Amino acid sequence: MKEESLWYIFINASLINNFVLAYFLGICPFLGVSGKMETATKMGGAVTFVMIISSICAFGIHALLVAINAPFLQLISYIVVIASTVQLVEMFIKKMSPTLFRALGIFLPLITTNCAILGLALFQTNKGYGFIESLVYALGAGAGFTLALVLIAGLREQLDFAEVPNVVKGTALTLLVAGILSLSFMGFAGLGS
Amino acid sequence: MLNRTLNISTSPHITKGISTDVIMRNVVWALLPVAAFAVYAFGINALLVLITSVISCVLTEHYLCKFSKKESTITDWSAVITGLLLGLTLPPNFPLWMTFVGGVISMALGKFVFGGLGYNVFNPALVGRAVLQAAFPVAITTWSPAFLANRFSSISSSTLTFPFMEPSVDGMSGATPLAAFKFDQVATDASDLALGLISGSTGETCSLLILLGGIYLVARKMMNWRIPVSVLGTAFVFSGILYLVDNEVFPSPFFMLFSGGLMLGAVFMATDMVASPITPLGVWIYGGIIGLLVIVIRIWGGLPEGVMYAILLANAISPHIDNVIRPRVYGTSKSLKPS
Amino acid sequence: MGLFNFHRDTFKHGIHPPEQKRETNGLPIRQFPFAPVIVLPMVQHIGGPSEIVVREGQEVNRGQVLAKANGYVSVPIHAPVSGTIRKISNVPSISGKMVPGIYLEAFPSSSQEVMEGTPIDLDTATPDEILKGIQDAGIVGLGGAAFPTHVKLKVPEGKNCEILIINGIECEPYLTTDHRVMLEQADDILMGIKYLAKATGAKQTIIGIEANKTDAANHLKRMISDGDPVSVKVVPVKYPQGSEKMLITSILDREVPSGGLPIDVNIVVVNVATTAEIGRLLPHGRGIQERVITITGPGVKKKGNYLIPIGTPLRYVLEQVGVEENISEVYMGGPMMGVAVSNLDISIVKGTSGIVVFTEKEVKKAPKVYPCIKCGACVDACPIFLNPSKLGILAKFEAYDSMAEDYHLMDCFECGSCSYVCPSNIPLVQYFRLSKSIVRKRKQVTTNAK
Amino acid sequence: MSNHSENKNSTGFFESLKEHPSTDEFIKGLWRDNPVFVQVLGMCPVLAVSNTAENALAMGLATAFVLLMSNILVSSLRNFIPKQVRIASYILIIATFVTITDYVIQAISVDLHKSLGAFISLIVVNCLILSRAEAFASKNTIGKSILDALGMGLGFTFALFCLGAVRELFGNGSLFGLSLFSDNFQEWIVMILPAGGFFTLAIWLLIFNAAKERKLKT
Amino acid sequence: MNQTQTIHTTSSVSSTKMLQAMVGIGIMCALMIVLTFEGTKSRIAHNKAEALEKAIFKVIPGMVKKRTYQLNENSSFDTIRSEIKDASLVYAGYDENDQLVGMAIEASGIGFADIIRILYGYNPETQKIVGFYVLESKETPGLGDKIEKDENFLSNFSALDVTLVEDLSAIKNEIIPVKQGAKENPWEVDGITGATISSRSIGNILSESTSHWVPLIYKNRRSFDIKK
Ligand SMILES: Cc1cc2nc3c(=O)[nH]c(=O)nc-3n(C[C@H](O)[C@@H](O)[C@H](O)COP(=O)(O)O)c2cc1C
Ligand SMILES: Cc1cc2nc3c(=O)[nH]c(=O)nc-3n(C[C@H](O)[C@H](O)[C@H](O)COP(=O)(O)O)c2cc1C
Ligand SMILES: Cc1cc2nc3c(=O)[nH]c(=O)nc-3n(C[C@H](O)[C@H](O)[C@H](O)COP(=O)(O)O)c2cc1C
Ligand SMILES: Cc1cc2nc3c(=O)[nH]c(=O)nc-3n(C[C@H](O)[C@H](O)[C@H](O)CO)c2cc1C
Ligand code: SF4
Ligand code: SF4
Ligand code: SF4
Ligand code: SF4
Ligand code: FES
Repeated sequence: MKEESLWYIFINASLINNFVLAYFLGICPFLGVSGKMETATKMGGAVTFVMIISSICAFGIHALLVAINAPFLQLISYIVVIASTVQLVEMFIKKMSPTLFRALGIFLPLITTNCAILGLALFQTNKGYGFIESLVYALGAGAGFTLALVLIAGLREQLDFAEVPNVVKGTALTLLVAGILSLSFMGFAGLGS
Repeated sequence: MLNRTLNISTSPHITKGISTDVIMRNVVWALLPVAAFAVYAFGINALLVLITSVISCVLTEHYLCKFSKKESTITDWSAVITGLLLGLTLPPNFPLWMTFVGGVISMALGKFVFGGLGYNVFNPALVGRAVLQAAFPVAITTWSPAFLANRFSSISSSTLTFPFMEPSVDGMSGATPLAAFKFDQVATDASDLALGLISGSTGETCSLLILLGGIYLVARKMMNWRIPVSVLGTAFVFSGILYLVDNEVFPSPFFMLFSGGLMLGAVFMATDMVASPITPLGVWIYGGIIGLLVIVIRIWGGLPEGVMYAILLANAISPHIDNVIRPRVYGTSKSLKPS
Repeated sequence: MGLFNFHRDTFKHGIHPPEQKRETNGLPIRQFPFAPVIVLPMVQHIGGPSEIVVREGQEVNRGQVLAKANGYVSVPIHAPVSGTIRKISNVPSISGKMVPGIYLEAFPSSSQEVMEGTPIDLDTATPDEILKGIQDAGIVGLGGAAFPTHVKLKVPEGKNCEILIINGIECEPYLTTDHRVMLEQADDILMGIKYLAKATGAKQTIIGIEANKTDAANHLKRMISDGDPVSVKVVPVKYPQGSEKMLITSILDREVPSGGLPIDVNIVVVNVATTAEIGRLLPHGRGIQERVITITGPGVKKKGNYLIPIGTPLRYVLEQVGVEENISEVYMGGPMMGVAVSNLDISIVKGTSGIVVFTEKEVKKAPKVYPCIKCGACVDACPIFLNPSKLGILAKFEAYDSMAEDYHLMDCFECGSCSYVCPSNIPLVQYFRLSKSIVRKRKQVTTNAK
Repeated sequence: MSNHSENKNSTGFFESLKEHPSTDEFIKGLWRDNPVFVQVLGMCPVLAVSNTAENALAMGLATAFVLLMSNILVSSLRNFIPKQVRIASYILIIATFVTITDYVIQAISVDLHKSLGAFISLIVVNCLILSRAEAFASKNTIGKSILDALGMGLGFTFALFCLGAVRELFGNGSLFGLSLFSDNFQEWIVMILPAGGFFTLAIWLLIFNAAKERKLKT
Repeated sequence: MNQTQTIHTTSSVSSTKMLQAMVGIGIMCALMIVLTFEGTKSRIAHNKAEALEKAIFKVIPGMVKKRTYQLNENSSFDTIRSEIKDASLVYAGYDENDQLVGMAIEASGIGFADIIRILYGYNPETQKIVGFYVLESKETPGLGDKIEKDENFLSNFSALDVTLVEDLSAIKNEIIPVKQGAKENPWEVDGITGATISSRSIGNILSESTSHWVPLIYKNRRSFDIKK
């Protein structure tokens, strides 16, 4: 049986099955912070970062749960462990690099229990990825999330200065742009096959 | 004489005199030969598709303006361009009801929601086509061959499909050169491609006429020549390198250039200035991205053609290009950092 | 500008409006008759208004000082004609506002001898004496800005003027004033250069002339005596070549820093007509009373280059040259930067370089304004490399702060190239003028608050 | 909440219900404070599993169930849970009910579980549930919390159904798997694709916006 | 979502109370989960087994009974009883007379939208693929998902030739996908117009998987016999 190449895992998670545009994960932060380029970039960085952490956590927890044969604890332990690890890391960053903390810090509490993060953990477990594969998957998902966020932010900044009809303004416009972007990302389908 | 009330206006008091509606009208003139060849090659079906899409775009624009209590903007001719280009990217015997839906989507979703002319962040015609392609993928990849003997006498039954119904397949269908290459490794002769002796979308067959239209617009300074040059150049160079690496696997760069929608896309659709960057350097980058994406999607992607997706993706990137690429302002040591 | 850039003798971007100079560039300068009443506003220059030193009913001689400079950044005003001060009251000005001024009734058949003052001797005068002489002569920039020339010529401490550039470009369509001055007043120009060089300490002088005035260039070249550190540089025809920033770039490939002045790159730029005036007036200690003005445009019957007394009412000028039935707009200055006047009772001032009259045919009936289609024509035209498209959109949405902070609004010098090329007929320069004044006001408010 | 009763002349059915404070807890979630259309909460499942009416309804009911149970538990324990650990306990409680729901659905039908996928588990992080626990249940009596959960849960289900029905109708020509049109109906595949989710939700929001604007004008 | 602050601003006053609360809730939750898990366990296991069985029945016509085998290190097969999820499992199907009627093998590969997982049946007697079933795919509904429904496409797999070469080391003619209507040989997979990519993926997945498994299974075909 052919293994998926790491390259394909990355492309798949970032472009073909983009977490935001194809899986609808992380829509809340997506709608919330995609208005400004600067926050979008930072949020993207923070999400990628947390995804990597949660991917590592999930890998470890899953191995443990298989060992003690307690699959029913999966969801609870994922969410608890991921949330607390992110908090530990947050405190660690706060100590080690105040600049990095200032850049990403305010976003971390917002996303620890976000569905994109938990979704990543669940998907990688479902797909049965190994450690390296999980990491690449997390990296791809984070990159894809950031890409989608940053693209939308640029478009929204431009649309701040457009004569958008009143009824369309706001969330509806963002969703429409996201829809068109989602269609455009369909061009990547089948890449790597 | 000296007792007349004088007008006052602000300087400058003279202008170059080419106004937006003139530009748009000229784009229509430049597209007409392409459309005419399409009708010649595909017959009455193509004519109906083109007419339907233009009517649908213009009507939609008119009624949307009316609905939002604005003055109708159809006099600026841009809706006609959108309609023509949408029609030209559709298969010749595409059902008319779908064509009409495409026109409505182009104008409503591609243009109106963003605030109309000048504000759309994506190319409206391609938004329409992208939605059609995702909605009706089978109908939009059902091609009829060019130069059928009865093309002027009979209307295909799929063209006249009853609204909301599935078109029937007439039994006559041709594979496009790109699909033939991708799935069967059959390359089509480049000269046949250039002259349009192939099947494909209504407007993508005769590259020479498309180029002529482009040259006319460039000569009249109504189009940014850098865009087609960079798109086609990048696509040519990139596919040329691949071809040199392995000419068994990769098609020749000429085949790449003249097949599919690349020519029409590069000359008439990537050049829609509204959704492309504004600075010369930005435009080179934009064109380069389109060229690269087209080749990547065509060669490594699942779909045989990627011009539409490449242009839409580049449209999405262009605000960033404009944000990053800012010419150094006269008398400053560096341009302000992009915010 | 693309990949290949062979620009040598000129700046990048800019536009090529039709020149329209044929009809007047061959016509010699002619003296204009005196108007029965001359109206002299006290605000003819940038800086403090001149202070009136005469009273109503007083008889004055041509060349006599009527108003003295009010501070350093100000100049005196001289009587352009012998006559009687009829009234001292507010007079209309081009801005539409009423400003303090003098009504001077000319003596009907006066000889119009010109009064002489203290001559400034080129050989013995110190630079400061020359500057004082220039101020006393009432000279301001005749290139259009009307900034007191002596202020500009004063090289600030710690700076140094290497090169003097004489601006004979006249890139505005229709205008031929400087062209005729260069052909007919070469001696005055060369004399003026000597004064200027001495005043600024410049080692070298370059006269910049556009390629459509090669006759003037050749004439000046012939007139320059060997060994003089003066040269003539012919540069390509392009608007706004005449702007000092562009001219400095074209000739010397230097860039005036944003927010700075030519002296920051060791250069001073003076218009040819200003130079000629200095060369003519200083040796006699006279004051400026008249200037060369091109009166042209499709609405004018007797087009030409006229020597017109300052203060001549516009109505009188137009009556003398005759205008067509269907005139529509009258501009003080050229069609690119000139101001449309609404009131013919305003008068010719020192800064007036031309009068252009358009008929209904040239003035399009309110061209339809479309939204910006991001065609980039304005970006390709702006000689300062701004992004007028973005600035225009921001102005429309009143994002003035972003215009100034992110998009260099304050560097726009209102040349109008962007509006000229815009196919959507967006009044870009007008937007920018307004935005700049709002930004300035806001800045003032914040500094005041501090 | 009763400040809405100032709406005098139009005492329709809904208005008369609003007069009654406890019915208001229920009604508000259905329409006025609809979690999806008005508060824009919990968008992910709304978009992801609304490609058929059946999935949408199942997901909506599952969410409503978790919401109801966690509201009950949170509100009954509200005096027992210290402030500092309340969010952690809420998450624990919610996660428990989600796990339970997950197993129950698996026990009912493997196929349904397959088509809802990981989104059942993702109910844990649904903003809606946590925000109701925090904003309502922790401060109100069990009775009110139940009404609130029912209203919000049904409002959520209703919104999901609105999306799912439209998407299935266009995308598949059917409703709950029953074909509604003739055999030749052309499906609009885009509607079942992710982009269709974005578009459909946007259009519902447009409709809500337009209705609101209309109301403001009159 | 401000549990960060709340957790860190712990006041010393109530730390025992907090502990009590958390432990209490934890125990309660654990209890509920375990109860549900135990209560639904057999039902879920049954459901899953039924689903798998159904799939295997679909790909091995005529089977009534199955056994699971695992590939071991020395390239032969062991019977196993407990169902662990592993890539090295194959299922043997038998008819009423305990006669081997086919093997069911899982395979996966990259499709148009994501990974496609399939199950196919192989009959060592006839050396043919005898059945095919899609376990999981995200292909476009109405288009790519024709690989699950299209009659013409599915008929490819009633007798797809995978005969081995003489020395049993490899398949004589590897399976290849061709475009719709172009099938000429018994080892070709006829594609679907409009879903060329998905249908080709199936061909490729089969081709790859069969070249791995078919020689192995064929060589060991005797080890699947039920000893009477
Ligand atoms: C400007 C333009 C852009 C197009 N973009 C796409 C595209 O992105 N994807 C696509 O499948 N077809 C696109 N088409 C249509 C294709 O070129 C089509 O004719 C092509 O040959 C693919 O056909 P197939 O999908 O049957 O192989 C486009 C056509 C034009 C004129
Ligand atoms: C757009 C623009 C165009 C100008 N064109 C001319 C010109 O053609 N001739 C000229 O003498 N000055 C022109 N100027 C003014 C010059 O920049 C400069 O102020 C002048 O040459 C200085 O000389 P002055 O102070 O003696 O007038 C222009 C300025 C601007 C902003
Ligand atoms: C929205 C959309 C979804 C598609 N989904 C699939 C798919 O699931 N499987 C597939 O093989 N091709 C899919 N395609 C690809 C096109 O249908 C492609 O043109 C086709 O596979 C080429 O086959 P043909 O050569 O028979 O036309 C999709 C295309 C679009 C636009
Ligand atoms: C050179 C040129 C190319 C254009 N290409 C397109 C196009 O591809 N699609 C389209 O909808 N409109 C096109 N237009 C028309 C117009 O720019 C378009 O309707 C605007 O995007 C609407 O805001 C084009 C116009 C010009 C001048
Ligand atoms: S007016 Fe200002 S923005 Fe426009 S071209 Fe001139 S300098 Fe540039
Ligand atoms: S020239 Fe006018 S239409 Fe073109 S980009 Fe500039 S402002 Fe926009
Ligand atoms: S909570 Fe997520 S899974 Fe649930 S809807 Fe919100 S973001 Fe998603
Ligand atoms: S739960 Fe948190 S992230 Fe989600 S909507 Fe509420 S506040 Fe925002
Ligand atoms: S619903 Fe909130 S991020 Fe997904």
